[in-house]
Amino acid sequence: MNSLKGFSAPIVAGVALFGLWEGVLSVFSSDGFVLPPPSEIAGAFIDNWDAVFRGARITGFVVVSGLAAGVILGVLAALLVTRFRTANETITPLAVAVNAIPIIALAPIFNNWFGLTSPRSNQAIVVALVFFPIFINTARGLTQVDRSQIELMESYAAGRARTTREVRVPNAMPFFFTALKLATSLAVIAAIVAEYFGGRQDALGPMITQSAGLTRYDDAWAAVLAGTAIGAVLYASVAVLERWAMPWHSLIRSHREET
Amino acid sequence: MNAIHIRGATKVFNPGKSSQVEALADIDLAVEPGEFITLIGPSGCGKSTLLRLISSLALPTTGSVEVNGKPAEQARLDRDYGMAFQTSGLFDWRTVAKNIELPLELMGWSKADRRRRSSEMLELVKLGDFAKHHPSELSGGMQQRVAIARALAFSPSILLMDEPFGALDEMTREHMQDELLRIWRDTGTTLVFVTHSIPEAVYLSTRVVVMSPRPGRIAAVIDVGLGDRQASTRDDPAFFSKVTEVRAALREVEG
Amino acid sequence: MNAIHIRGATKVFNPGKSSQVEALADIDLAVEPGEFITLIGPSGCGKSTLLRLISSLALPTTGSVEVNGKPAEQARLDRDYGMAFQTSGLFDWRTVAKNIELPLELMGWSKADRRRRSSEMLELVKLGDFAKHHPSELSGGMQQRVAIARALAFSPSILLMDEPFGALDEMTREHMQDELLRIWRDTGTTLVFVTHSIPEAVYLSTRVVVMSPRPGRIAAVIDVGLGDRQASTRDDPAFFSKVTEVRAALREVEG
Amino acid sequence: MRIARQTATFVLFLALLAGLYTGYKAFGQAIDDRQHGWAVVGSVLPRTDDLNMPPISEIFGQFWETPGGQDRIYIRILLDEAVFTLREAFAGFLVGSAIGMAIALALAQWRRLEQGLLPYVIASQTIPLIAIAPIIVIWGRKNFDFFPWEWQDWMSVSVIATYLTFFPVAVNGLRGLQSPRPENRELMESYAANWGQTLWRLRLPASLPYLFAALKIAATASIVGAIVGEISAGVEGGLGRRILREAFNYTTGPDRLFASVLGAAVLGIFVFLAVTGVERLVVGRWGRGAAA
Amino acid sequence: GNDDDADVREAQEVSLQLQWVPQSQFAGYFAARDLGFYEDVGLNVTIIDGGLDIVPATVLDSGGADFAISWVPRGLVPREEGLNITNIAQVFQRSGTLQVSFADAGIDGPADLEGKLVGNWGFGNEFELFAGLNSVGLDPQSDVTLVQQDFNMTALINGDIDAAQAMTYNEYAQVLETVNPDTGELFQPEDLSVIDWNEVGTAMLQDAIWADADRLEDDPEYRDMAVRFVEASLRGWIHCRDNFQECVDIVLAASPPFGGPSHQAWMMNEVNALIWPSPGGVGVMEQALYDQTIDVATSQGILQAAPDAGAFRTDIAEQAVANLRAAGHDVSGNGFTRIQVEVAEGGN
Ligand SMILES: Nc1ncnc2c1ncn2[C@@H]1O[C@H](COP(=O)(O)OP(=O)(O)OP(=O)(O)O)[C@@H](O)[C@H]1O
Ligand SMILES: Nc1ncnc2c1ncn2[C@@H]1O[C@H](COP(=O)(O)OP(=O)(O)OP(=O)(O)O)[C@@H](O)[C@H]1O
Ligand SMILES: [Mg+2]
Ligand SMILES: [Mg+2]
Repeated sequence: MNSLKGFSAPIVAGVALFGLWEGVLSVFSSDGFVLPPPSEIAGAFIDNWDAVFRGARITGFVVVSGLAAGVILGVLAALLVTRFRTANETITPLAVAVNAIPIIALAPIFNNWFGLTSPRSNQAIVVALVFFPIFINTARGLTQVDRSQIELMESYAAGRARTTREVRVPNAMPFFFTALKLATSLAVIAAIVAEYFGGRQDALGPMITQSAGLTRYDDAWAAVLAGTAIGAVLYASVAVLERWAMPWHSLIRSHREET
Repeated sequence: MNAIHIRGATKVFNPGKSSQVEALADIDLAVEPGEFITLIGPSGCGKSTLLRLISSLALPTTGSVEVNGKPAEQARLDRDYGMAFQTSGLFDWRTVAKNIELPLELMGWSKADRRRRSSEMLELVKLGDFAKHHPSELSGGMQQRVAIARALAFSPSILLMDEPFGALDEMTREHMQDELLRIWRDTGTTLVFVTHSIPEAVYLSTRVVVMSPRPGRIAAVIDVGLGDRQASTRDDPAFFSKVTEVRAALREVEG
Repeated sequence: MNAIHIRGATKVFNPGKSSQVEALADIDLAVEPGEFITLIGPSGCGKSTLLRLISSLALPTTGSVEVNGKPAEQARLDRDYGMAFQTSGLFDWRTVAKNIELPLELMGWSKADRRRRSSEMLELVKLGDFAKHHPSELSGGMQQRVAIARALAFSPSILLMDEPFGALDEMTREHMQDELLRIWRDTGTTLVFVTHSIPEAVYLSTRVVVMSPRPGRIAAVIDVGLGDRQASTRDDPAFFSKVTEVRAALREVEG
Repeated sequence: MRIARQTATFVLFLALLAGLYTGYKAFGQAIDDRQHGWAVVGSVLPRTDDLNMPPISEIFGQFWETPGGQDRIYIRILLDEAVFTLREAFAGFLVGSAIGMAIALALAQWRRLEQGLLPYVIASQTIPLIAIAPIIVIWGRKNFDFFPWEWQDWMSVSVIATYLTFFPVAVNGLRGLQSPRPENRELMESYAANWGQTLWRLRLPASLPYLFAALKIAATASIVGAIVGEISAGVEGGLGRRILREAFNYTTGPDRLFASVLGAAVLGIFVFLAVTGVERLVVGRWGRGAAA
Repeated sequence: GNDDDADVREAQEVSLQLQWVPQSQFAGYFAARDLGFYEDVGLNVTIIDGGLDIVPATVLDSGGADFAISWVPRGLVPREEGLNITNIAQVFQRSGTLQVSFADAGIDGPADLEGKLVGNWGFGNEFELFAGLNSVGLDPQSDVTLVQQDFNMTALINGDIDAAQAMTYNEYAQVLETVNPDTGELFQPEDLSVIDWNEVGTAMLQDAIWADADRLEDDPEYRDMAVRFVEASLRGWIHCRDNFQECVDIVLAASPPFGGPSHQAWMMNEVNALIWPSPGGVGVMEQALYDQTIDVATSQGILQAAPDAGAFRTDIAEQAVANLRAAGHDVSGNGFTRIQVEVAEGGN
């Protein structure tokens, strides 16, 4: 019952949203083929189910593995940066630089570096994109801590690692989860764009470009829908994980909101 | 060897800026092991700052602080201190019991020992029912009691407490005072305690240190010498005369 | 018409969960306009929660709260309240003066008026030198005084104060008490005040409401009737007898 | 003083990176040059031959070359193109941040809306740019005649940058707006402060740390958006098209792609530092007090 | 004198959407623009770059451009999807698509691709490959591994794929412009093995000029403009056939350099060879080649059915050719032969 409640709002909003989309297109249908109505996309989705599902599996693997690696690296870098000032002065601009390089530019380089057919090049692109928000947000959460809590740990002569674990990490959790939510969708974009540039042709990325290139927009949007579904599933998982990892957080609300 | 030895300590915040504040001036203080010292003085006179200097959470602008015969910094690293801050400083993400267990974890106590100690301490502060609650679900006084329990949970050689009983009602406060005295006697801890309550200062301590307003200086040190405290001590004329003496000293500095 | 009228109010936190807490039970209370009520009771008995119900920051689980003849919610929207919370709740990013000016900004005061009022209030709480400091640079008691100044800066018809003087030394506290009484008399504000100090409760209020431990109930309501307070009131035998009466009532509920 | 030291560390670090690159390249070529099926190099680690990792000297050497048919040296060309891209990105950044903040505000205000709409805001980001870029350009050329100025193609690129920018601002901004402690929120409620007042005096200031983290992400995202937008929309004159051309050309001139990618990276650092500077100005004193 | 003329007749604004970035593949249009051929017929032409995601058919249909350059299958599929566009001038008479591998891989014909990693770009560039595989009984989806190839030849040189897609005028030359790390010299044509779809018989028609079919029907002025546009464009192509170096220079000046002077020269030469000779007159659709394209497309399922008669029309091109012929131009180039272009490292 309770778990259902969390989903009712998105469903209502979804019905409204898609209804509006469908309705608007049925009235002003001049450009309808570029942005087809949801009903047509759903039709294409069902017609191409096999191909879409295979593509989603291939792309999904790149997304999830790249996301995991990027998150781990981002968190490690954030820890490093809060620990050593020189690390901050060097890693931060580097991370910024890597992040500012458009994936489209990284794609050919990575494809060459790791091999066109290896999933590693696409994973590397996902990692590069996911890393930054995780790093920036987590580093922020690790430093923006209550001074009295740090002092308490100092009074216990707790080591830096321990203070990090007991104070900084819990404090960074809300920041981290916010970034993780950002990262899930970035990972999907990154994987799909990376696939435009190389790799297996049955993944979602090529399906989108190829169909769009031939103006088969309903097929393209069916693949987009699959990518969106991957993103949505990941996002929902993160939301569940967040609630599980920060049970105290929902308590810190004002009394009125609680009622 | 003194438990705490402060020599010529001063503290200036934001030196050179327009917001410069001279918080402490010329502090000299020597505390014997096993003493119970209270600091009392007007709001903003530097009591919390002095506790910070002792625990080496802040460094004196000039002067030196020695604890257990070594620099304060070293004493901190040796885990000679237990502290209760003016604001409770509980961790939102830990339950009440886990908050109390935090220092014990750091000292490497076993899980079973920790569990036992935290429930003992919760009984002491009369919060047995709230072990599994999070701090944000407690009242102000209950949070303060958790912080006290955390400070008392292990037996540091020096215990620093900053207005720990401020948010407690009279009865709970008297109960906590007696428990604190019992623990102090049993463990031989050196205690430095900040309070605004003159009777509390007199009831608890061996010496009362009266501080003057900004910049904080030690205006008077009053030996209490009431011997073992009992329920009757609070009605003792000697007790009242000490209270009057401290009050007079305070009126003088604030005057 | 009553200034505050609470009928059969109860409050249960986390109902149905293992962490359920029955904070308040069966509260009935009527406060006349211009009264000065203090709430006193053991830690965790629901005093802060009761203030929250009055100000409609929390809704009663059952029962109703009327303020100035309208639902509490409406009174809040009409800005009938001024509040000082148990934790100071200052905004870190505003200077001390700007913190005090916050409610005045919201009420649409002109800049010059705000400036004048905030420096008046800073003088009142003896923090004239600290107008431009940020809260994190103040001592605990100084922060509390800023919060008091903020609550008193505009003249609400109902003032709710939750242990506002807890972190103040005796002299500052007495000064603040007298100032508060003066303001109360001058403005005719209805005051509900939480404290743990029995003498404070008696000195300040027209009626003392004594609450019992969880679930909080009103155990006794004691009319004080000491008339106009002067310096001598604190030494008045009538004052001491009232203190004794309240203490007895409290001992009984805590017993 | 501090700036000087930071610059020094950073330059030192760059030198270290270049050394690492060169060292790794030498190492890879020493163990095996151009034999496929390497154990580590070329599968887990990048390939090292000149086609895949051009020597640093050649990459930097490119900057001073004058490419055929041009009268400017390469670094000058990149600079001009970077300015072009920066304009698109900046417009996108401004509009995107505003939209992101507006979304955050709406979601913070209505919890229902947050539950209902946030998943779709997220979903909007998983729609690949490539699927929408041409639509935007075409619509821009054709349908935006209600627009007060004549619609330029670079504005379509800015729209794409906007699309990438609004999202981090919305998500982080939402979190920031929800961050004030309960006692502070209750204080504002007790004053019956209206929505705008609570926003301006409590929620916004409290959200600044989150917001600036988001703006840093958004600033660099706007550069990425502009570059991707140029590529997808076929807008000539900026770094995006430069990179695309150099990618087509990769086989015969790998060092130029690396050089142009470096250009994009420098542009990203520039906007990041710009936001950081603004942050220092805005957050100022109390911000330093809060951090440890 | 010219200025006065302009005052008399205001030039008509026309836009042309390319299928790709400016390069010698589009030299004729740039020449017509820069040498004033468009001006001569009263047009002021804006050339819009193509890009990765630009679908010329969509831009054309949505009014983003007046004319577009697109390969035939890449115009016919959108047409089948409901975009009413039509081919008004078939400029390229041959396909320029190759499947290139290293000679030592032993891939000499489509049959040898079985079980290999086969690169292609998609976007409709793969149709000839699929048809070629089919012609020897191979299923593109299961008998080879299809790999999304980047728009350069590095993957082939790196050995990531066994056979790469290449245009005669572009990527093929890129390989020849690259140093072979094994020898230290440039790669030589002998190092490579090439499958030419023209020879296999699965070639499809490529660059053509497309127009909006509805507008052609309804708007006589647009049709008139189309004739003039095609005429001036074809005149540009004729000029590039006869003034090779001048056109290379025009392309190099038209936009930032792409591939350097020798690369563009190579491309100009190869592109000329795709156009010339045009026995039936340049730009006029040859029915046999069209039929082969449709054959391949329908047998591959690229098109559901053969397009209707409106998919292309020759009247406009014929009229343009007649005008050109009347003005004394050689419109079939029967005597055309390629020249020898020197390959330089990096295309410089
Ligand atoms: N947000 C909450 N969630 C759950 N329980 C709560 C919450 N707030 C208060 N309580 C519970 O309600 C009871 C009354 O709390 P309240 O803060 O009103 O006490 P109080 O009388 O103000 O105590 P104190 O004098 O210590 O401030 C306590 O037992 C507390 O644990
Ligand atoms: N971080 C700081 N920056 C600047 N000034 C500070 C800082 N901390 C304390 N001060 C100043 O030092 C003085 C002493 O502060 P301290 O907290 O020690 O007072 P206190 O005696 O503990 O007062 P209280 O009884 O109100 O807690 C005050 O004037 C205060 O403004
Ligand atoms: Mg203090
Ligand atoms: Mg309370």
